Amino acid sequence: MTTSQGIIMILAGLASGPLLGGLIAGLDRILTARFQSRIGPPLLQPFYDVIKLFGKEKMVVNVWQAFCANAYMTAASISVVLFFLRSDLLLILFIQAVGAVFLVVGAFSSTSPYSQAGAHRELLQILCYEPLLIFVVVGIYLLTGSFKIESVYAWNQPVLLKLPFMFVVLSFVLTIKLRKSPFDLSTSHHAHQELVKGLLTDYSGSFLALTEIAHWYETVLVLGLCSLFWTTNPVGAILLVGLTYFLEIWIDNVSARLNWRWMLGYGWAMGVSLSLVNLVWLYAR
Amino acid sequence: MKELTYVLIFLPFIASLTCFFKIPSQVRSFMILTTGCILIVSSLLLIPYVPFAFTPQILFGLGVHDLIRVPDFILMFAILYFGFKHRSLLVIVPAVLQIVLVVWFEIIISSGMIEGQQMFRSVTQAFYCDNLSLIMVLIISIIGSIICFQAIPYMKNHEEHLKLSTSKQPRFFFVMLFFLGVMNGLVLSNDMIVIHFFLAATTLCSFLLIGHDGNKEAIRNSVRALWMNNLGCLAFTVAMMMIYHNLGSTDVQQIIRTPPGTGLSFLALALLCFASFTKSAQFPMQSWLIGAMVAPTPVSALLHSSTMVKVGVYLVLRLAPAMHGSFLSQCIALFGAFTFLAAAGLAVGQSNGKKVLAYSTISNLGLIFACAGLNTPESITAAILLIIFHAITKALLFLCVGTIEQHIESRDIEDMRGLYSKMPLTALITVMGVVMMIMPPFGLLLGKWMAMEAAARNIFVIILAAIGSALTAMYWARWAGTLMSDPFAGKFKLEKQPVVTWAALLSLCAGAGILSIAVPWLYTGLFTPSMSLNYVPPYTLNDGVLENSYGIFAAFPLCLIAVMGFLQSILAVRGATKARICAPYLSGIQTAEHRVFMGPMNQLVKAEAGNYYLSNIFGEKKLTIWINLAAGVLLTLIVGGAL
Amino acid sequence: MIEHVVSISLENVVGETAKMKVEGYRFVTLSCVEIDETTVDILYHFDKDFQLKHLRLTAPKDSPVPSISPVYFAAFLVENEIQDLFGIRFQGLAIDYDRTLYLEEEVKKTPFCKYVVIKTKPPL
Amino acid sequence: MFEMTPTIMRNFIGKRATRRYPYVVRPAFENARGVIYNDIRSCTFCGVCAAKCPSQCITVDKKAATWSCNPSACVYCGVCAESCLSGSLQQKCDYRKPVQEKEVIFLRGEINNNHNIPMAMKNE
Amino acid sequence: MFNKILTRARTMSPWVLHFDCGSCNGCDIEVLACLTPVYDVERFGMINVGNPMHADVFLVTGTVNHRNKKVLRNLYDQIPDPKVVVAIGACGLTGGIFREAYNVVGGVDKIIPVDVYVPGCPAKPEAIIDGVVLGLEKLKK
Amino acid sequence: MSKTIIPFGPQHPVLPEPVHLKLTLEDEVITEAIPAFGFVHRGLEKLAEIRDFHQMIYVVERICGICSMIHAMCYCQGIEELMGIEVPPRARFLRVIWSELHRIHSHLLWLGLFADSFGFESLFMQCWKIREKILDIDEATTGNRIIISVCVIGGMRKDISPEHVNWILSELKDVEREIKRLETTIMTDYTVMKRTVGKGVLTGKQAYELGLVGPTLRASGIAQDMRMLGYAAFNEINFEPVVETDGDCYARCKVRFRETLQSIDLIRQAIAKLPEGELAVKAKGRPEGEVISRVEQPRGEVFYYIKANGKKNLERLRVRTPTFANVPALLAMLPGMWLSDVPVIVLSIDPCISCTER
Repeated sequence: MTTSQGIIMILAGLASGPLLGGLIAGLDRILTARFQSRIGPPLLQPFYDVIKLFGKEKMVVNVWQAFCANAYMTAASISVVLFFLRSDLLLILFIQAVGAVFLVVGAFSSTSPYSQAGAHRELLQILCYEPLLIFVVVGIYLLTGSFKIESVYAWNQPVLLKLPFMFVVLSFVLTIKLRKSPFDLSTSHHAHQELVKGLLTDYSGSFLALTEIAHWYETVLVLGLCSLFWTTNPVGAILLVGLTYFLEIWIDNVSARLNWRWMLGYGWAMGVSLSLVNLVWLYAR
Repeated sequence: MKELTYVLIFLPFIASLTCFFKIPSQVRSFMILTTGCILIVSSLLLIPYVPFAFTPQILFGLGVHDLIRVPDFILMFAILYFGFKHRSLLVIVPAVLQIVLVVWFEIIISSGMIEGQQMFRSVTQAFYCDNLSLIMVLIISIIGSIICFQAIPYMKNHEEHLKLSTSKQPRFFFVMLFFLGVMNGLVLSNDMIVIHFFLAATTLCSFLLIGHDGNKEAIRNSVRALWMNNLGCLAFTVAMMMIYHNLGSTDVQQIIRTPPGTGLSFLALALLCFASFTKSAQFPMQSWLIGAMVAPTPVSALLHSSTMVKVGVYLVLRLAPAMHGSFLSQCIALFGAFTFLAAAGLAVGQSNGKKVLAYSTISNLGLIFACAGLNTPESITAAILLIIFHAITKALLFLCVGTIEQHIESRDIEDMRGLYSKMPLTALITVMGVVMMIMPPFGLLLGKWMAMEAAARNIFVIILAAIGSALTAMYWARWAGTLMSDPFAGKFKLEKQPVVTWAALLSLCAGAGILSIAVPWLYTGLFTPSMSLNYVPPYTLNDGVLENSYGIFAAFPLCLIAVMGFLQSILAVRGATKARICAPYLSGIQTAEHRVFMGPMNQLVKAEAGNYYLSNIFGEKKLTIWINLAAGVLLTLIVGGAL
Repeated sequence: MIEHVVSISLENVVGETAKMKVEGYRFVTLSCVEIDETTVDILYHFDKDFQLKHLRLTAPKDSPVPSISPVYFAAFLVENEIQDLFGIRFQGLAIDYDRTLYLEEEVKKTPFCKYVVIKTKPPL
Repeated sequence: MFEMTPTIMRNFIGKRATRRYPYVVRPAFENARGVIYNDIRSCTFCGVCAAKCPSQCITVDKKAATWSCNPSACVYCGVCAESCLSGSLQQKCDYRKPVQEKEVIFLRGEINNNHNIPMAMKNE
Repeated sequence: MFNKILTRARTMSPWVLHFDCGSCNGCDIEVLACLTPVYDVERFGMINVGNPMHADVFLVTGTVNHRNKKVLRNLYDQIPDPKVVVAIGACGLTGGIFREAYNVVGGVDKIIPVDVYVPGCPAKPEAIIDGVVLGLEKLKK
Repeated sequence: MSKTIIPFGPQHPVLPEPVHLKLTLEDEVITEAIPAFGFVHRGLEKLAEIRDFHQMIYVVERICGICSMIHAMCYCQGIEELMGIEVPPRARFLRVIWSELHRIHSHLLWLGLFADSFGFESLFMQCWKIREKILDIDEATTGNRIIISVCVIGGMRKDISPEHVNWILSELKDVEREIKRLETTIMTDYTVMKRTVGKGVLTGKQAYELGLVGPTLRASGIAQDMRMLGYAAFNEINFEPVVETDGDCYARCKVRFRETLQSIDLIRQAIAKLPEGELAVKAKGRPEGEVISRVEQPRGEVFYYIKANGKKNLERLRVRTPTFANVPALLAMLPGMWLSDVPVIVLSIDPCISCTER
C-alpha cells in the first residue's frame, strides 16, 4: 500500500462511520418498521437525529462523560481506520475494546443506578463477545497464517467455506454489538427496557450524538468483519453482509430480550464449542 | 562492572544492617533515600556493560560456593526455627528434609571434588548478567527503591494509626532493603547453589514482611507463606541435585545450552517449574500471596511487582530454552493460561481492592508462564514486556491503593465510589494505572497482543487466554468506573500528600507512559540481544511499527494517536465544565440533594448502585476449590509428563 | 342491599377476621364511612364462593383500630388508605405508610372527614 | 424459537397498517363525539346543559343571555347535547384541534331576538 | 446555513418523553397508540425515548396532583433545551372532570410552561399528532 | 455483598403509569421491593359529594380509561339495585357486548405491553395493531374510541344498529384470525417462554390468601370470575371461566390470551341472542341505602360500595379496583427475582394504577 493509497483509505475509514453507518442505521429502522407493518422513518432519519442532538443544550451529569464519549468515538474510529488500512485484526479488536471500556467508564461516572447497572451489563456483554471475536480472528489466522487483513484478501477462496461455524459465532457477536434482541441488555434502541436506556441513560445532547456515531463506526467494523468471510468477490461480500444484516433484523423482530445469564451461558457454550469444532477441523486438515 | 554488581548486591545488605540498629528516623529515611538512589543509578550504569560474566576472586581462600555455604545453612536453620516457633509441621518437615538433602549434596560435591576436581569447576562463572538479568535488576532496583521511598511516609502513618509504643520500623526497613539485595543477587547469580541460598533468603524475607504487624492473622498468613515457599525451595533442592547428577554441574548457562532431551531430566525441570510456581503463587499455591495482603501495602507492592513473584517467572524464562519444543513446555503454557483465566475469574468476584490486585498479579504471572511455555521468540518477547510493564503498573496500583487506604480507611472497592471528588489526583492516577493495565497503546496490552498472536497456534491456550482477557477487562473497567463515579462539582482541590508519595506515584505513572512510547526502542535495545543466543528476533521494526509475517502492531503511531485523542478528550472535558450540570436520572423523583430520591413513605432514600461481583458465579469460596483441583490435575500432568 | 352483616367491636376485630380466614374466606376490602364527629363505620368485606360476608365495626376516631394485616396481608393497603383519607390509625400494620400513601403535606386535612380530626400516632 | 416469523413476513410483504394521517385523513365516524357547537340563535339559555354537564364546564347566564363553555375542561361525553331542549346544542363529529393558547368559548345571544354576537374570547 | 440544517433536523426528529401525570390511562394509551402501526409517528422521526435527558418533546397527560407535580418539575428540568411541552387531554389542560377534587392541582400549565394544548377526553391519536406538529413550530423559531 | 437501590418509576418507560417501586438488589437479584403510590390519586370518590349520581357515571368511567365502560356498568348496577330498576333485556345484552369489547381491547393492550416488558417490540406492535380494529368498533358504535360512555342508570345511551352488527361480526372474525396467528408466538416461542415461565410463581393457596382477583387468581388455578354471578346478561349466555394452574407469568399470559378469544365468542353469543326492545327505563327518584356491586373487569373483580341517603348526591362511594387487590401479590412475587424480570412480573398482574388510587 502506497502512502497516497494509505491516506485515501484513512479518509475512507473516517468517513465510513458517519456516512455508511448512518445509512445502515436508517435502513435498519425502515426494515424494522416494515416487519412491524409500519412505514417507518425516512432513510436519513439517523442523520437528522444526530444533527439535532448536536444542536441541543450541553448538559452533563459528570464532566468525565464528555471525555469518555470522545474516547469511545476516537477508539471506534481508529479501529475502523485500521480496518480500512488492512491492519492486524487482533489489534483492531483491542482498540475496539478500548472504546467499549470507555463507554462503560462513562456510564459509571454517573451515579444513576440505571446507568451503573447498564454499565455492568455492558461489561458482561463485553465479557461474552470479546472472546468470541478473538476466536473468529484466530480461526482466520489458522486458515490464512496471518492476522493481517491483507492476507485474508490474498487468500484465494472465500473464508466462509472453510470457517462456516466461525461465521455463526461472528453473527452471535454481531447481534450483541448491534444491540439487537435478544441481547439488547445494556441499552436498546427504543429504551423500552427495565434500565431505561441502560448505560446511555445519562448521556445527552452532543455526547449522546458522539456515542451514536461511535456506534455506527462499530457497526461498520463488525459488518466489515463479516465481509472478510467473502473476499474474493465484492458482490459476494455485499450479498453476504446484506443477508447477515437482514437476518439480524429478522432475529431482532422475532425474539424477546433475554437476560445476561442466558447470554453468557449460551454465548460461551456455543461460541467455544463451535469454534473448537471449526478449529479442530481446520487443524486436522 | 564488578563494582557495580557488588554495589547492587551488597549495598542493600549494609544499609539494611544500619537500619536495624536504633537510629533516628530522619537518619534512617535519609539512608533509605540515598541507598535507593545509588541502587537506581548503579543499575542504570550497568546497562552498557551487558552482557558480562565473572567470578569473584577467592576471598580468604574460599570460593563463592564456600562463602555461601555457611549462610545457606544459617538460613535453613532459621526457617526450621520459625517452624518450631509457630509449631508448623508443614514448615518443619520440608525444612528438615532440605537440610538433610543439602548436607548430602555437599558431601557428594565434596567427594566429587576429591575424586575429580574438574567436575565442580564446571561452574565457570559465579555471576552472569545478560539482558534478561539486566531487565530484572532494573526492575528490582528502580521500582523496589521507589516502593521503599513510598514506604517511609506510609509506615509513619501506619504506625501512628496502630498507636504502637515501640516502632517496628527498623526491622521493617531492614527486611525491605535486605530483600532488594537478595533479589539482585538472585538474578545475577549463575550457580544454582547460590540461587538456592537467595531463594531461601526471599522465602524468609517475605515471611518476616508478611508477619510484620504481628497480629494473629498476619502470623497465620506468614506461616502459610513460609511453608509454601519452603516447599518450593525443597523442590528446587531436589531438582538441583538431579541436574547435578545428570550434567555434573550446577551452572545455569550450561543447563540452558544443553539441547532439550539430551541428558537433562525433564523431571528436574518440572520440579524447577514447580518451585517457580510456588514463588509466583500460581494455583494451587495462590493462598500465600492472597494472605500476604494483611501486610502493610508497601510489602504487597514489593512482593507483587518487583520481587518475590517475579523470581518464579524469571527462573522459568531463564530455563525456557532448555525446554524448547518439549511436552513439558506445552503443559506449562496450558497451566499458565489456565491460571490466567482462573485468577481473572476470581478477581471478578472480589470487592476488596487489594485482593483484586493480588488475583490480577497471579493472573498476569499465569500469562507470563503461558508465554514462557509457548516458547517461541514472540512469546518470550511478550513475556519480558509483560514482566516490565506489569512490575511498573502493579507497583503504581498498589501504592495508589495504599494511599487511598490510609485516607478512607478501607480497601474495599465499594468504599472508593466517587473517590474522584475526595482525592482527585490519586483517583486519576489510579485510573491511569488501570488504563495501562488493559488498554493499547500501553506496554501491558502490547505484551498481551504478542502473547495472543503467539498462542494462536495452540487452541486451548488461546481459548483460555481470550476468555481470561475479557474477564480482566471486566474487573479493571469496573474499578476505574467506580472511582470516577461522582458528579463533578466545580473545580477540584488537590488532596494533601507527602512529597515522596507524589513523587513515587507520578514517577511510576510517567515511567509506564514513557516506556510504552519507547517500546520499539526497548525492543531493539534490550530484548533482541537478550534472546539472540537462543531465539531469532521475531519482529522487524520500522517507523516505530512492530511487524512480522503475521501481525502488525503500530506501537509508535498508536501512541501518537492516543496522546492526540487524550488531549482532544481533555479539551472536551474543559468544554463540558461550562455545560449545565444536571441530576442523574432517577425516574423523576430526585431531590435537590445529590443521589437522593423521595422514596416510599416520603422518606429520602439514597440511590445506591453496587457493583456486580457475581459472587454466585465468581465467588472465591465457590470457585477456589475447583480451580485448585484443576490446577492440581494440570500440575500432575506437568510432573507426570516429565517422567 | 347488604346482607350477612356481623357487628364486631374493637376488641374482637382480629379474632373475627382470623375466624373468617379459618373458614376459608377471601379478603375483599374494607369500606369506611364517616358517621359523625367522633365515629366512623368500617365494613370488612369477605367473599367465599361468590357469597359476600361483612363485619361491621363502629369505631371511635381517636383510638387506634387493630390492624388485620397480620391475618390478611393484603389488608395493609386498604388500611393505609383509610389512614390517609379518614385519619384513623391502624395499629400493627404490616407496612405502615404513616399517612403518606396518597397524600402530600399540601392536603393537610383528612379529606373524607367533614370534621377536624386529631392526627394521632398509634401507641407503640 | 422463531414463531413470530410468519407474522412479520406477512407484514413485510403485505399492506402496511399505517394510515398516513396528516396526508390522508380518514373521515370521522358519523356519530363520533367531537366538538360542542351551540347555535346561539336558537338557544333558550335554559341552563339544563350546565346543570347536567358532569365536568361542569358550561356556564349559562340567563339574564345576560350568555352561554360559555370551557372546551379545555370538556370531556366530550355528549350529555349536554342530548339533554338540550331546544336542539341548539350539538356535538359535531370532528375532534377539537390542538391550540397554543387555551380558549374559552363565549357566546352572547338575545332571548327574543335572532340577532347574536358570537365571539371567542381568549382567556387565561 | 448550519442553522437551517439544524432547524430542519430539529423538526424532523422530535424525540418524545411521555409522562403520565395522573391520567386515567385514556390519553396514555392514545399516546402509545400513536407509536403503533396504525398511526406510526416514527414516520416523522418521533420515537418514545422514555428518558428526559434524550427528549425534545414532553407529552404530559393527566391532572397534576400534589405528589406528581414535583416529578413533573424534575422531568421538565432534565430535558435539555430546546424543548416543547404538550399537554394532552382535558385533565392535562385544566384538570378536566376532576378539577374540583381535593388532591388535584389543575392543569399542567400550573407547574410548567405549556406550549401546546391538545383537548379531548381522551385526545385522539390524530389530535396528538397534530399537537406535536404544532409544537414543532416553536422549534423552528 | 454490594447493594443497589433502584427507584423504579414513577416515570419509567416500561411502566405506562406512575407508580414507584423502591427495589433493593444484590447483583441483579431483588431482595426487597416497596411500592409507593399517590402519583395518580385524585380523590374522585369525594367528587360524589359535589356531583349528582347521574354525573358520577362519567366520573367513575374516568377512574380508568381502559376499562371505563365496566366501571360505569358496575356503578349503574349498584344504583339500579338501590332504586329497584329493572334494566331492559336489550340493554343487558348490549352491556355484555361492550364490556367484552372492552375486555378484548384491554387484554390486547396488555399483551402488547407485556411483550414490550420483555423487549419483544414487534409483538407489541402486532397486538396494538389488532387492537385498533376493536377501537374502530367502539368508535363506530358509540362515538368514542376509549371512554365510550354508554351506560346510564336504567339502561344504555347508545344502540348497535343492524348494519353495525354484521360489520362487527366480520371485524371480529378478522381480529380472531389475527389473534390466533399470534398463538404460537405467545404460547410456544422459546424466548417468550424463557422470560415468563417460572417467573413470579404463586400457588393457588397463596393467591387466594393474598386476596387476588381476576386473571392473576385464575392463573393460579382458582376458577373465580364475577361473570359467574350472572350480572347483565351473563346468566343467559354460555360462559366458563378460563383457568390455568401454573401460577406464573406465563400462565397469566395464557389466561388473558384465551380470555381474549373467549370474549370474541361471548360477543358472538350476545349478538346472536340480542333481543329487540327499549334501551333504557327512566330512572325516577333518588337512591337510598347501602349496596355492593361487583363485576368482572379485564383485571378482575371490581367492587363498588355505594351508600346513599336519598339525596341527589351519594353519601359515600367506595371503589375497590382489581389492581388494588393484586398489588400485594407484587410484594410476594418480586423478592428473589431478577431485575430483568421486574417489568414482566409487574405487568403480569396488569396493573392499573389510576384504578388503584382513583
